[in-house]
Amino acid sequence: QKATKQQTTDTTGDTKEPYKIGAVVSATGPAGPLGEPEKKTLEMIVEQINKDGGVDGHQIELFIEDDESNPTNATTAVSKLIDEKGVIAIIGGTTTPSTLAMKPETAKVKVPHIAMAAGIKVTEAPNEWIFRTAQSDAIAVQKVIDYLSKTLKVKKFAILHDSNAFGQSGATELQGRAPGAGMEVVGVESYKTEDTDLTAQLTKIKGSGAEVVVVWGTNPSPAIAAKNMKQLNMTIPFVGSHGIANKSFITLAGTAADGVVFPAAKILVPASAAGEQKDAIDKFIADYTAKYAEGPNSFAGHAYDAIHILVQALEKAGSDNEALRDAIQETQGFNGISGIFNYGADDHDGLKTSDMIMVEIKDGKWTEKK
Amino acid sequence: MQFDQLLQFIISGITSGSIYALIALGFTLIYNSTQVINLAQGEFVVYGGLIAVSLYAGAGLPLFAAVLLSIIIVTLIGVVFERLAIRPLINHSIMTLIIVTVGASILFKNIAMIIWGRDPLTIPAFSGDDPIMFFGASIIPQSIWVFGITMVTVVLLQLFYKKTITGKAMKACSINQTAAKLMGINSSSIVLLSFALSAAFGAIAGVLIAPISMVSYSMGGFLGLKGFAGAVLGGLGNPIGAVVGGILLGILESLSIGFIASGYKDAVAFLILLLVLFLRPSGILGARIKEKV
Amino acid sequence: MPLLEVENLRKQFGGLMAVDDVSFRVHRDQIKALIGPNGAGKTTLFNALTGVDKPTSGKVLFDGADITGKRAHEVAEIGIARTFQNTQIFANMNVLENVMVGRHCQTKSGIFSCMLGLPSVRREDLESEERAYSLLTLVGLEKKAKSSSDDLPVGERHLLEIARALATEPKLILLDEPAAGLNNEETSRLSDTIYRIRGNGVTVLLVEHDMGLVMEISDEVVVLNFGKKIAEGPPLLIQQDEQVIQAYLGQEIEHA
Amino acid sequence: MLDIRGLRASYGHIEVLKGIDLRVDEGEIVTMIGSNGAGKSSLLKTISGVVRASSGEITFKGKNIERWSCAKIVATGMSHVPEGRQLFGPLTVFENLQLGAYTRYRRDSKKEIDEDTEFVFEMFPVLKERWKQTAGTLSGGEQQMLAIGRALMSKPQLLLLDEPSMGLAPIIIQNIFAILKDLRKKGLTLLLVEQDAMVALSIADRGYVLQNGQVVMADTSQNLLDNEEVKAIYFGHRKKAH
Amino acid sequence: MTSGRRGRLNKQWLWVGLYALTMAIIPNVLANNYYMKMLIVLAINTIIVIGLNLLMGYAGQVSLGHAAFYGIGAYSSAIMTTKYGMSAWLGIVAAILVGGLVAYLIAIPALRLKGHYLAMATLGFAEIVHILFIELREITGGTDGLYGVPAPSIAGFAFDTPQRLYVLVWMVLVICLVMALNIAKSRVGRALRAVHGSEIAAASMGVDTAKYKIQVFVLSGILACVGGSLYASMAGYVSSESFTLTVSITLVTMAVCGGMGNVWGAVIGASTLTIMQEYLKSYNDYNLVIFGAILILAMVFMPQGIYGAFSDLAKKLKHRLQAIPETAGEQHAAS
Ligand SMILES: Nc1ncnc2c1ncn2[C@@H]1O[C@H](COP(=O)(O)OP(=O)(O)OP(=O)(O)O)[C@@H](O)[C@H]1O
Ligand SMILES: Nc1ncnc2c1ncn2[C@@H]1O[C@H](COP(=O)(O)OP(=O)(O)OP(=O)(O)O)[C@@H](O)[C@H]1O
Ligand SMILES: [Mg+2]
Ligand SMILES: [Mg+2]
Repeated sequence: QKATKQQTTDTTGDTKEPYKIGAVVSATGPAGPLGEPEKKTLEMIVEQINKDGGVDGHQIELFIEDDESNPTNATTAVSKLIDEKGVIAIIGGTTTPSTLAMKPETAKVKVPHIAMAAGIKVTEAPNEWIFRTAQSDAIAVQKVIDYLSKTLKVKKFAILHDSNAFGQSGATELQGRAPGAGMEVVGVESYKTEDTDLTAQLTKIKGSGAEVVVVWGTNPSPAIAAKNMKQLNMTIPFVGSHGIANKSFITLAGTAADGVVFPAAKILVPASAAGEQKDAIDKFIADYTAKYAEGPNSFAGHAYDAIHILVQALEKAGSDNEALRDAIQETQGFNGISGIFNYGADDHDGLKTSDMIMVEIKDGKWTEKK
Repeated sequence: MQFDQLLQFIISGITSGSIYALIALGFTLIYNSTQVINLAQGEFVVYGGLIAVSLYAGAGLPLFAAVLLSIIIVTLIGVVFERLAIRPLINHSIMTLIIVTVGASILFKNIAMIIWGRDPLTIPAFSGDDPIMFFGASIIPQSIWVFGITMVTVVLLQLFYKKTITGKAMKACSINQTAAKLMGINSSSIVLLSFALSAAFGAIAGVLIAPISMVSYSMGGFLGLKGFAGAVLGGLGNPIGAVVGGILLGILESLSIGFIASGYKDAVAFLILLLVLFLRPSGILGARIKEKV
Repeated sequence: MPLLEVENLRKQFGGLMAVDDVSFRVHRDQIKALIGPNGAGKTTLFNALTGVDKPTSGKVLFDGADITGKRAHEVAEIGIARTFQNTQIFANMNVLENVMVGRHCQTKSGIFSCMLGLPSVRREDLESEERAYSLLTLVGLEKKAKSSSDDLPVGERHLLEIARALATEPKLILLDEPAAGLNNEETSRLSDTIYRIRGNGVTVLLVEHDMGLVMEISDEVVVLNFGKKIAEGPPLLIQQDEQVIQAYLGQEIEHA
Repeated sequence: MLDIRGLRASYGHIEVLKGIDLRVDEGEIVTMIGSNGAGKSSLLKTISGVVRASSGEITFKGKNIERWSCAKIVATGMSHVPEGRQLFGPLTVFENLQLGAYTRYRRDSKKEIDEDTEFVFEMFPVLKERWKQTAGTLSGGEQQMLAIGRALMSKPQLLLLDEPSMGLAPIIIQNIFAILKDLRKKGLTLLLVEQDAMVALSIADRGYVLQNGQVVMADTSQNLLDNEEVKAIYFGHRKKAH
Repeated sequence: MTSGRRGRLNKQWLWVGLYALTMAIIPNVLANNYYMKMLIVLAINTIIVIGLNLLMGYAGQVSLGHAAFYGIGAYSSAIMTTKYGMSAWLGIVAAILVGGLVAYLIAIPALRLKGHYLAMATLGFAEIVHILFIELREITGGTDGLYGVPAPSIAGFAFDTPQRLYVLVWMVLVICLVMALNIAKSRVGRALRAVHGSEIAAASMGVDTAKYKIQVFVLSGILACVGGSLYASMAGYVSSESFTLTVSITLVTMAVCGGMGNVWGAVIGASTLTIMQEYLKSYNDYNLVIFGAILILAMVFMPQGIYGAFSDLAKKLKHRLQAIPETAGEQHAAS
């Protein structure tokens, strides 16, 4: 924050007023592993843009608030950003509950809002002011459903999901879409993010006649599940969620990670992307790795897409809130990390199932599963 | 329900239950010298695991050396914590001390986040990952380590309290500091000892579960909660109670996954805990203290 | 009708019969003493009478009504107050407030009227305060009214407990070793106080090891030993009772 | 054995000991009398290290102990039967006695400690009967016996007794004073505080009169017993029976 | 002596007036939504901690489960308004009724427990409630929570901006404060403290200990529910994540840090910690490290809480001021 303040004083001369942008992420708390790369990405991209002369000569002043994965904090953070800092647009939050808590706030004061959370409700009506860059759970789930019914051709599967928002939303969607694809969900088990052992849930699933187990959650539990399945000698396929699209899963699960398949953004296997999107992904990976000495994950990608879409719209429409909102809504063919975005009046998600791929872990490496 | 399935539920329960039990033992130690519930106990567990990860994966020490050194370091952390934050307040209300441990848990947790980052980490199991079959149910060797060490510790601890004068002196300190002083007990070093041991127990739990459940900076609160619940269920201050309570809690959770619904497993476990408390207000093995008026 | 009738009262702790088939009566305006060796069951008897502990068997009649097994606060409301051998001072209150708690029985304001701070509550409060203050004067603690009760020496704690018990405006007061921690002069002041309490129409049942006090002020004495009643009668006779001397008084008494 | 000079101590900003001078020689029984709140208990607490002295000197067996911890003082051979008994309520009678001997566990053999336990049990047979009962459930008098017995378990050379007769039956008091005299013959030194000035002075060699945190009189017991002023103030208008 | 007591009482109401006035003025100085919201949160925390302090500081009964009542209040309000279309006022009434009933039912068995056992029981209860918030998806919206909670309104005037809502919260706060102060110094307050000091003695003085423990538990539960209900109106959104164990612990921490056994302690504790937590957020990752460290230091240097530390200081100063003329007098007499 200090750094950005200094910029304001530096730019009081003949340059234009800076654009103030606010972001709310879960940099700490249970969603910290998701929010932190988002925060890092936002900082990095804004620095890049400012170095390149900003947006039409306006520097970007970025204010990031950490909601500690708690929606109560998210609501006050939004107010702080809008009312105290005077930001013209909001990015965030990381988790669905936080985002849902922010949604009425931004709508009330009519500030364009780009979310990075996956829950379906995020962009459900009323959604005049909110957009998102994360693949909606609907897309990830559809990807998995397609994989199960078309590639694996199974009839029965079981769900093991985190009891948090991410897991619950995924499980609900899976259950909703299975019958349509001619499949039956024979078991739904949940766990708490911190649980130390999942053999009990898996034992139940083992007895349910499931042909596949779909695990919907973020680290470390899916890794524990993979290990526990090995322990219980369960040989049915393990299909994960995009929540395990990071190196951490492979490290934690070790050999048990082999053969695990999950939906993910193309950033995981850059080769799966093509053309301009591939260039963007490659550059992002290179920049991020250079700056932070570790590779970006798909969550970092959500932040990348959010800030870039916003900047594009700012370039087009300036800072007037109505105009900015319309400009975001008119985003077409934006080559983002998570996919190629085409927003529209009735589509504030902008992505399609084809923006995701199924990834398989082989010998500790990600490969695209065709 | 088939037998092997039921057995697997029980074994799963014992696996997590032994972890809770080991943590509950840490609570017991500090409770028995100060009547304080150390809400930073889970942080000792986390530090045990994380430091072991750093020493093993980072510094490249052999596994057992890393584990041992980690336990020693955490013990020292416990000692420093006691000297700086507990000692000055030892004559004040228990509530004040508990809030100090709340502060410590917040502090420790977030320092861990800065040092080790937000992602969970792990170390290899002590004796491999190949499960052992037992009447159709399977156990991983690491769980046997946890269970075995829990059993050994509880026996040692029980002997310590029953047979040694230091063990009795420790309880004396928690009951009445002035009287303990009048007996010539150096309560300061006794309390220090209890914090050192308790930190060590926490670290042991941490290194033991790092291969099973991974460790991340944020796990302390959850583990502490389960340990506390186990200690209370069994009866505070009683090491055997702590183990009984911890393991029972684990089994209750896993059976409620098996017979009720996994989403409600904690609710069921806590509900039974409440019922037990309402029937036995001092836990399963806790002594009902009555003072004469 | 006697004020208090204890009939075949028993209290058992595990294998120990701490109070064993004890019966006696306390008449109105009497000062009655209950004595006996350590562990004879005196305090246990008090606890059973006042609802602190449930008696194992037997009956307690107060003013003709059966009060066996009533809970402690009900017993207090009926008109029996007590002090404690191991004093139970409310350490988180000052001396005056301690006595004001004793006024609980005699006041009525519930949580709602208190919340609203109704004038009736305030009136009741002031009255309680004045009454409490005058009771402190009775036991000689008025100077310490505003000091912290936690710092009181043992002797004064007993006096405070007497004032607090009197604040409930009891018909019967049970005193458990009130002279403990008092020196001779203070003890003689205590005996004046006890007379005055009786003078106000409060019957007194007293447990005490200070034989000087017991023999001086009591009208009648009951002696317990191993939970059983071994003697009952006027002080002079009790003093000469061979069994009582053997079990309790010892030989020196005769030289005095 | 014990020599106190100019001792001052306070609770917060209330000074309760205002320059006490007091001496106890080896093998003596010395008593302190004074009215409620005179500071007798506070003086004993300051000697045994429970309360810190703000100034002055306490010499015990030739060593300056006013800055020592309780634990060190006990280990040097002093033991204190405190006001209010201060037992370990949830522990058993036997465990309380064991803790009384805490400082001896490293020094003495188990046999010696067992013998002393036996000695205490002989002194108070009730305690032997109740050895497994938790101290908190004992009767008041039994607790007092346990407090005295526990203090003796450390085999002290100097015993500080704060109203040892409190709550005890007359017959037991007679016993205890007989035993204390006995112990004195075996070399135990006693500093005794009793409410009943007469009883206290009758077994003591010398006595101090405390008032308001100061020593106002110091003399042999006989002289104090005969002193009209002491009689008037401390023996009261009424003679106690024992 | 009675006049002295009157004087003290008057002084107390002076403080209440001053506090109410300050809380009324602040919004005029710091007029933006963010500060208003912080003030609302601060006031809500104060309301809850006042109740918690009555329970813990006065009656000596520890609760690690007040986040549950906070949540029950918020959810009751949210469910009544969003699912059944009731007005926000009915939502608040429902919150009080539901919360009071739940508190009553849990208090009966729980308050037979003591100390850490009671703490565990309340904690367990809160965990169960938290799980129900997550699992009863039809009613609570699961982890997505409920949104669209309307603001209360009177005769067409809606408390729908933070500024307006604050007026309502401020009124509730002042009422709660006055009621708590009234209880604290009353017969009931003494009964509660007596229960804390010695249950046996309290009972022997005629205090129905069980009744008072239940009453104060229910009262503190209701205050937390009122807080939750107001919170739902402010945020317009309710989710289980806002009512975790951490929240329970934070509330207890506020009570202890402020100073237990005094209503003003609750006010000070809740205000200080709320402000501090918000202020420290600018330190990002170091935020909670600093917070934890301050918490430890605060306890080490102010073991009786902030209120305790200041009243000690005041006593010392008073003593010193009194000592000066006294010694001067003595010298005079000596000469
Ligand atoms: N809860 C209990 N469990 C077991 N024994 C008990 C319990 N309470 C009391 N006792 C025993 O019952 C006996 C009677 O105790 P009580 O306190 O009534 O004696 P007392 O007559 O008041 O003696 P004192 O004069 O010493 O106060 C004692 O021997 C005591 O050890
Ligand atoms: N912890 C304390 N804090 C403050 N004042 C105290 C404390 N303990 C004792 N006092 C005060 O110190 C003074 C001396 O108390 P002390 O107990 O030494 O008297 P004592 O001579 O032993 O009296 P008693 O004969 O009643 O036992 C008393 O006025 C008492 O109120
Ligand atoms: Mg008794
Ligand atoms: Mg004394």
